[in-house]
Amino acid sequence: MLTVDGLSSAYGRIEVLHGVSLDVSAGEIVALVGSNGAGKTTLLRTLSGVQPATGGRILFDGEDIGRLPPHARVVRGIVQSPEGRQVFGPLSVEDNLRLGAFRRWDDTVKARLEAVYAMFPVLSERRRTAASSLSGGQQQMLAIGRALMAQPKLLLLDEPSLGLAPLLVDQILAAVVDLKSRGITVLLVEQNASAALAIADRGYVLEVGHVVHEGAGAALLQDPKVRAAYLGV
Amino acid sequence: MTILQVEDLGITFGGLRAVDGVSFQVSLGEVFSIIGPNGAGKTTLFNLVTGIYRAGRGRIVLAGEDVTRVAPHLLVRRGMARTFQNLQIFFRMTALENVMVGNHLAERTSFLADLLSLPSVARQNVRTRARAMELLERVGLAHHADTTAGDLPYGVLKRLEIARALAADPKVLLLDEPAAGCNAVETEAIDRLIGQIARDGVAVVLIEHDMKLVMKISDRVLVLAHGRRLAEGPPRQVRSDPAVIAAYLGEHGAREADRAHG
Amino acid sequence: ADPIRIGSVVSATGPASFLGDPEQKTLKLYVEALNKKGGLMGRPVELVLYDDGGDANKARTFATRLVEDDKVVAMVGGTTTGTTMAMIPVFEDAKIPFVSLAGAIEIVEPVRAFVFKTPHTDKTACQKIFEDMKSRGITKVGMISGTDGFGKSMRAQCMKVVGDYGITVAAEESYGPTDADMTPQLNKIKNTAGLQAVLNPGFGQGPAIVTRNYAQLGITLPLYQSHGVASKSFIELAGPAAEGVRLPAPALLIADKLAENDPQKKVVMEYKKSYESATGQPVSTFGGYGFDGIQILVQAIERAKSTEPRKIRDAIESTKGYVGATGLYTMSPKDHLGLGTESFRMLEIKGGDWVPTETK
Amino acid sequence: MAEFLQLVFSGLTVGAVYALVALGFTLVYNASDVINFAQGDFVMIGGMGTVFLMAAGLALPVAAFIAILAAVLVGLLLHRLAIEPARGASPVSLIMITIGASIFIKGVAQLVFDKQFHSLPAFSGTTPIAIGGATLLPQSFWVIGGMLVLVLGLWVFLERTLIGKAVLATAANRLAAKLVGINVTVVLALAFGLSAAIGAVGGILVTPITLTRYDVGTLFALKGFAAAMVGGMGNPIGAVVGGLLIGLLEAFGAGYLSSTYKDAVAFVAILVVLLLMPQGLFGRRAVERV
Amino acid sequence: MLKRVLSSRLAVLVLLAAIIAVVPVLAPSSFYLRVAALVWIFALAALGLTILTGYAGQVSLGHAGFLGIGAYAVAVGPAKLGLDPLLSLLLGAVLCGLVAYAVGRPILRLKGYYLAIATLGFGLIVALVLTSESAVTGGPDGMQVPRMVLFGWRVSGVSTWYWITGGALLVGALLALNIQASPSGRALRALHDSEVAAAGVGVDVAKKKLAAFVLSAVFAGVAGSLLALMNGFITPDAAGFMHSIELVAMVIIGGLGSVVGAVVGAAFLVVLPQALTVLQEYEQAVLGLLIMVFMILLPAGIVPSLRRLLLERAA
Ligand SMILES: Nc1ncnc2c1ncn2[C@@H]1O[C@H](COP(=O)(O)OP(=O)(O)OP(=O)(O)O)[C@@H](O)[C@H]1O
Ligand SMILES: Nc1ncnc2c1ncn2[C@@H]1O[C@H](COP(=O)(O)OP(=O)(O)OP(=O)(O)O)[C@@H](O)[C@H]1O
Ligand SMILES: [Mg+2]
Ligand SMILES: [Mg+2]
Repeated sequence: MLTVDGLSSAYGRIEVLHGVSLDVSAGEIVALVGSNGAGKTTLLRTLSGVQPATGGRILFDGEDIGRLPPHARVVRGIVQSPEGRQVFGPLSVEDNLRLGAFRRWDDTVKARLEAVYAMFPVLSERRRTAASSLSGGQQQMLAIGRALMAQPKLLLLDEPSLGLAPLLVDQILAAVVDLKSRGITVLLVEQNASAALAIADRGYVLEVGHVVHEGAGAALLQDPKVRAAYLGV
Repeated sequence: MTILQVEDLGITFGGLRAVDGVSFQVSLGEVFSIIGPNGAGKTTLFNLVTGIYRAGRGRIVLAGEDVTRVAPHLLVRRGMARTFQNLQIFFRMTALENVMVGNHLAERTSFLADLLSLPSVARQNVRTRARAMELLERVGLAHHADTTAGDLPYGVLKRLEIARALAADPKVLLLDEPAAGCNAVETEAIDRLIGQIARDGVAVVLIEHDMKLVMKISDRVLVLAHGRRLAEGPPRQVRSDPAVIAAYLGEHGAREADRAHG
Repeated sequence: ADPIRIGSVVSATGPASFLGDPEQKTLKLYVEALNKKGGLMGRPVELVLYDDGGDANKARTFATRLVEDDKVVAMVGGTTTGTTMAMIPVFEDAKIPFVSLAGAIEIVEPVRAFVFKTPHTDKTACQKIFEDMKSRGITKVGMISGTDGFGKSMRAQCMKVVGDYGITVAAEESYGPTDADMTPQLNKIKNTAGLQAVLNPGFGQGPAIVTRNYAQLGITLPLYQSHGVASKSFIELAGPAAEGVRLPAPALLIADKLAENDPQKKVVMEYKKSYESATGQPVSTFGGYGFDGIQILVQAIERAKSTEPRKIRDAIESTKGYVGATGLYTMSPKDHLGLGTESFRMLEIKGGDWVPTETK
Repeated sequence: MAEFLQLVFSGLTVGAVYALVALGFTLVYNASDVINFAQGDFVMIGGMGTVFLMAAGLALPVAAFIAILAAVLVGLLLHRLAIEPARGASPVSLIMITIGASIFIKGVAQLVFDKQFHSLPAFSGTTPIAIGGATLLPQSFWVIGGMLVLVLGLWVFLERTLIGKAVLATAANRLAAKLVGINVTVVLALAFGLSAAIGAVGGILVTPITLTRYDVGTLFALKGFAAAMVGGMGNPIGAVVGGLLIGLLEAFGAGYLSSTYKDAVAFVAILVVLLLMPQGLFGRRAVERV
Repeated sequence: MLKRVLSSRLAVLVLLAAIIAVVPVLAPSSFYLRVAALVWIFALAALGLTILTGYAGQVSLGHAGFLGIGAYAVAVGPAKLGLDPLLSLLLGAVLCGLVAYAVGRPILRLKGYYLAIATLGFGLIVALVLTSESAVTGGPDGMQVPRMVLFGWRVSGVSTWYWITGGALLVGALLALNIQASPSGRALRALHDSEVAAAGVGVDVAKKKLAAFVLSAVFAGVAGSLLALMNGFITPDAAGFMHSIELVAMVIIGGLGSVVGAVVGAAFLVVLPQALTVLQEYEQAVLGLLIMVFMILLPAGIVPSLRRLLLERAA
């Protein structure tokens, strides 16, 4: 479904992705792990088109989308829940969610909205409040909910569990598995590598802008090098 | 020795009781953790204690003095420093400068002296720089010293905030989710750092959702839910509290927590 | 041959651009025509023209530039009193004659060796107006003036001379140069008992709005405007409300209506024709000031047969009986303006046009 | 009483003029957090354009319509040629660009038009309407009516339509706006185009009262900006309330205190309002969580 | 290495001093000296804004008001109160500081555009007072400024003022650079990014902002005094809104927060109109166009943008 081939990206003159290649097949959960500054966020930003690629190709469903503007990628089904939540602060919780459906405005919006509220009841309680006044974790829920409103084909999650209570982390991971069962493909960046790899079909390990390991989720979990570097055991 | 004492603190936002009568106290050298579901009021509690929000009720006593109405910048003077859940980095300054600003209190030169660049200013700059460099090394960011903070990745910025807070030489250090965005190995480094700080005699108040970290390092844990105290006690006791498991930890979280102490 | 360089700094843009713009156009047209006729003393004239945008500091810089860099032999310009005053020291120091196009009397009083001016002073305008009021038996008036340089200066001059005519100013208001509504002020004047007329020293769009608001409030007292609005566009802007408004203005405004034997007839008709055909816009008094300024200067150079600044200065000072668009000028070492009240005609707006109230 | 009423009428008329300009500011601000200093020049283009088109023989409605189109075109070009290429620049830099644009537009306007003041005929004559001993010109009703229609339209657009929300979202968080599929370039172009139209409509309505010239934009921008701020930047209702408030303050200042210092009276009052309500009367209270 | 040089205090001062020293050698006539002196004066005022807006991030759209206060201090002081011009200059600077203190205390609580409109209002009121109180200020047509006499020496002549203003600029630049590299400068730059965090490490945010505001007002006041003394004449539009905008424009075009940038920005806006006069009626349009083009191509301002390009080239 998604083929990334030799992707490079830079901030100014400093290149931070040096020819990253990876594949995501339809219906898979693929986890991406790596330490602070490895370039995970940069990779997702480049996939969404908010960060220019300086080299390489991005194929989505066989189409080269590397030059498309971000909104065109959303139309094709690539949706991201970004790092640092990035909610629309002054807008209400509900408006944030509606805007998530900006490119998928149809009869099912209401149902989708209710589904998000069902998943995160606290958002429903505070639907009229400005997003900026939510707690950190609540904003994280909102960012995920907003991404789901777009009916993604490929969902890019950048540290979705960041700042969430353990109970909710479990719930989010369960939800990811559930998305997969509904045919949605997920590319998951997580610091909680063991949890991410545990639910992932496959995983990639990124180190300073290079893919250094790849394999089945379970296999990576057992890999001693990965365990030492990222799982801390 | 009790350094920070909070009594019956409360605040409401348009009818929402974000913090609702919370009391606790912390001693020097202790790691005191605050956990609880998202929106429980943990960050708000920090904002109250550091004077960013004005408390609707209650009292805050720092080192024996009532500081309930004291302005934020004066609280530092009395030994309180913090980090922020929503990063408050000086994005246009370098990492080193960020930490140097943290040392502001110790800088005794006046605006006028600064303007005239009296010799004392140069001496002060040298001292501040050395101290900031030392702290950057301590949090493992020395190699980023001259990088503009805005260009650094999230996880690194979390540590930069700790270094900046430490530069103020606090007696009480409030950390809001310092391990967020860090992987297990990086979290261990933070774990060690906090341990060291506490051993240096600083009272550390920690908000964190990483149960392994909390359970391992805390002397006592306060659990908040809906702005109120749900439980308080040593980690061992809190993590097996059924109410805490139901409201916060969940089965998996409880297992994680167990493993940490395991 | 070497061109003769004449400098000019006017406010062709900015708040005073409706003064500076016609001045600039007039100067350019005049010099063009002059050169077509073979120039001055067989030499072409080069007009070095700068736009100060109404900013005194800029005007000062351009003045320095004219003197130091462009080496002009004389200068005609200075649209506003403020810019003129800022430039005076430059020309005084360099001993280069400067014919100003600005209104206030302090430009030539006390007399400065190298500074002249062509526009009427506001004092003369006040006198003309009060004369007219007196002849109509008016003794108690209201005044509403603009707070710009023109309005404030004229207001001050009027207050100085008003007593001479047995007239008292019983209500006084002012408005800012960019105000869009003067009904609050006019309403106060309306509510002052016993007024017989209202005077509005001011220039720009303010007087037009005053005139409209005056009609809106249904005030029926005679309204006097100043020579600051002496251009056709005032009538257009004020619309029907302008009917009956009186003001002192030079002959230029009623060029077609002048008697054939009027000494100014020929001059003003020629200027009017050439300006209007070249620019497509109606003449204004302000362009006329520029016309007189450059003309006096050129004639002085001709008389002096020299481009030596000092000699030009002396020649300007000896201007006698020059018939200009604004009036008849006779200068002297004591008078660097040389215009009398008689150069003003009292006009009234009737049927959308200027009409003289008196026949000479 | 009649005097009081006269001051109210004066204040409302002038205030409505300010409000019309302030409304123009809201859209661009809402989409980009930028104060478009060329906003006043859209007002000028509306007024001057109509004056010159009418002079060329067109009827008022036709001339007005073309003038509005011209302003929209200028707005779109400003976005396309100046704002869009500077994408990613900080708000101060963008504001500086709009200041440059404002100087440029004035510079071109004095060439295309002229440097004289001009007026438009009042839409429904100039016979004053007497109410309670005070008088009001029919054109004031046009200005106030136009302002009410525009504020209502703008409010509905921003509060009740998804596109309107997308405009707000673009300013709130450009990155997130892109990530939910908002074409921020189009949104910004829309904002510039619409605010140019609002400005031009305002200019056409007020010119019969205030007169116009190539450089009136500066003053309009100043007063409109003040009105928008005291009302609370970004809120159309606030823009209108702010405009009327300043208009009334000036009228009462001139009527009861000092006509010389009426602008100072108005500004001191604005300061007092802002010190009590730092986000203006209707501004969204920005909660910045830490 | 290059980076070190580009950001060292000494380098900046030496560069400025060199330029000030070289201009008279190259200037074909004293007109050029006058233009350069104007650049130094406006650069001095702009440096004040570099501290206030560039470092501390607080906008002022009313700084020409302080320029006006400084200018009228040296006009009114000697003419109406019989004070010594030099003393008047100092009193003017003190007055600017006091006014800034009084005005800044309440309004610096406002943020962003709200602060902008409040300062704009302040500037407008100053200009209004200067225009209206004709008895003291000569009204809209301005007033004569008595020549300065220093120890019996009558200060006049373009080249004299050139050196005086150049010297003043150097002192101003030195002070601005001093602040930048000091604890106070760091505090100012910190509160620019996050007031909460700055307060959180002990920065008295209100006090620091006020100090920056007062200092910047003094800079503008001294610049105003110099302008009035050099011109020998002053009108209230020195305090006008357009001049406030011009000062802000200098800082932004040159590069926010950069000392050299303030000088470059001042040069841009003082010299350009002189150069563009040949275009006559196209002058305004071209000026606007150039401002836009520069900001689009060098969005961080001339100096920082070029500096970055230089560093990247070197890297
Ligand atoms: N805006 C920026 N400008 C310059 N460099 C940047 C910028 N953002 C990120 N970088 C650099 O790019 C590299 C990769 O950063 P990125 O944010 O992609 O890392 P990450 O893997 O997501 O880290 P984290 O786990 O901390 O989120 C880092 O070295 C970082 O310093
Ligand atoms: N300034 C504010 N205005 C309105 N509501 C607020 C404000 N600050 C906090 N709240 C509300 O108070 C509640 C507590 O928020 P707080 O940020 O303290 O939660 P938290 O415990 O830190 O959560 P998290 O773990 O997600 O960070 C939340 O429901 C939040 O929406
Ligand atoms: Mg990341
Ligand atoms: Mg929190």
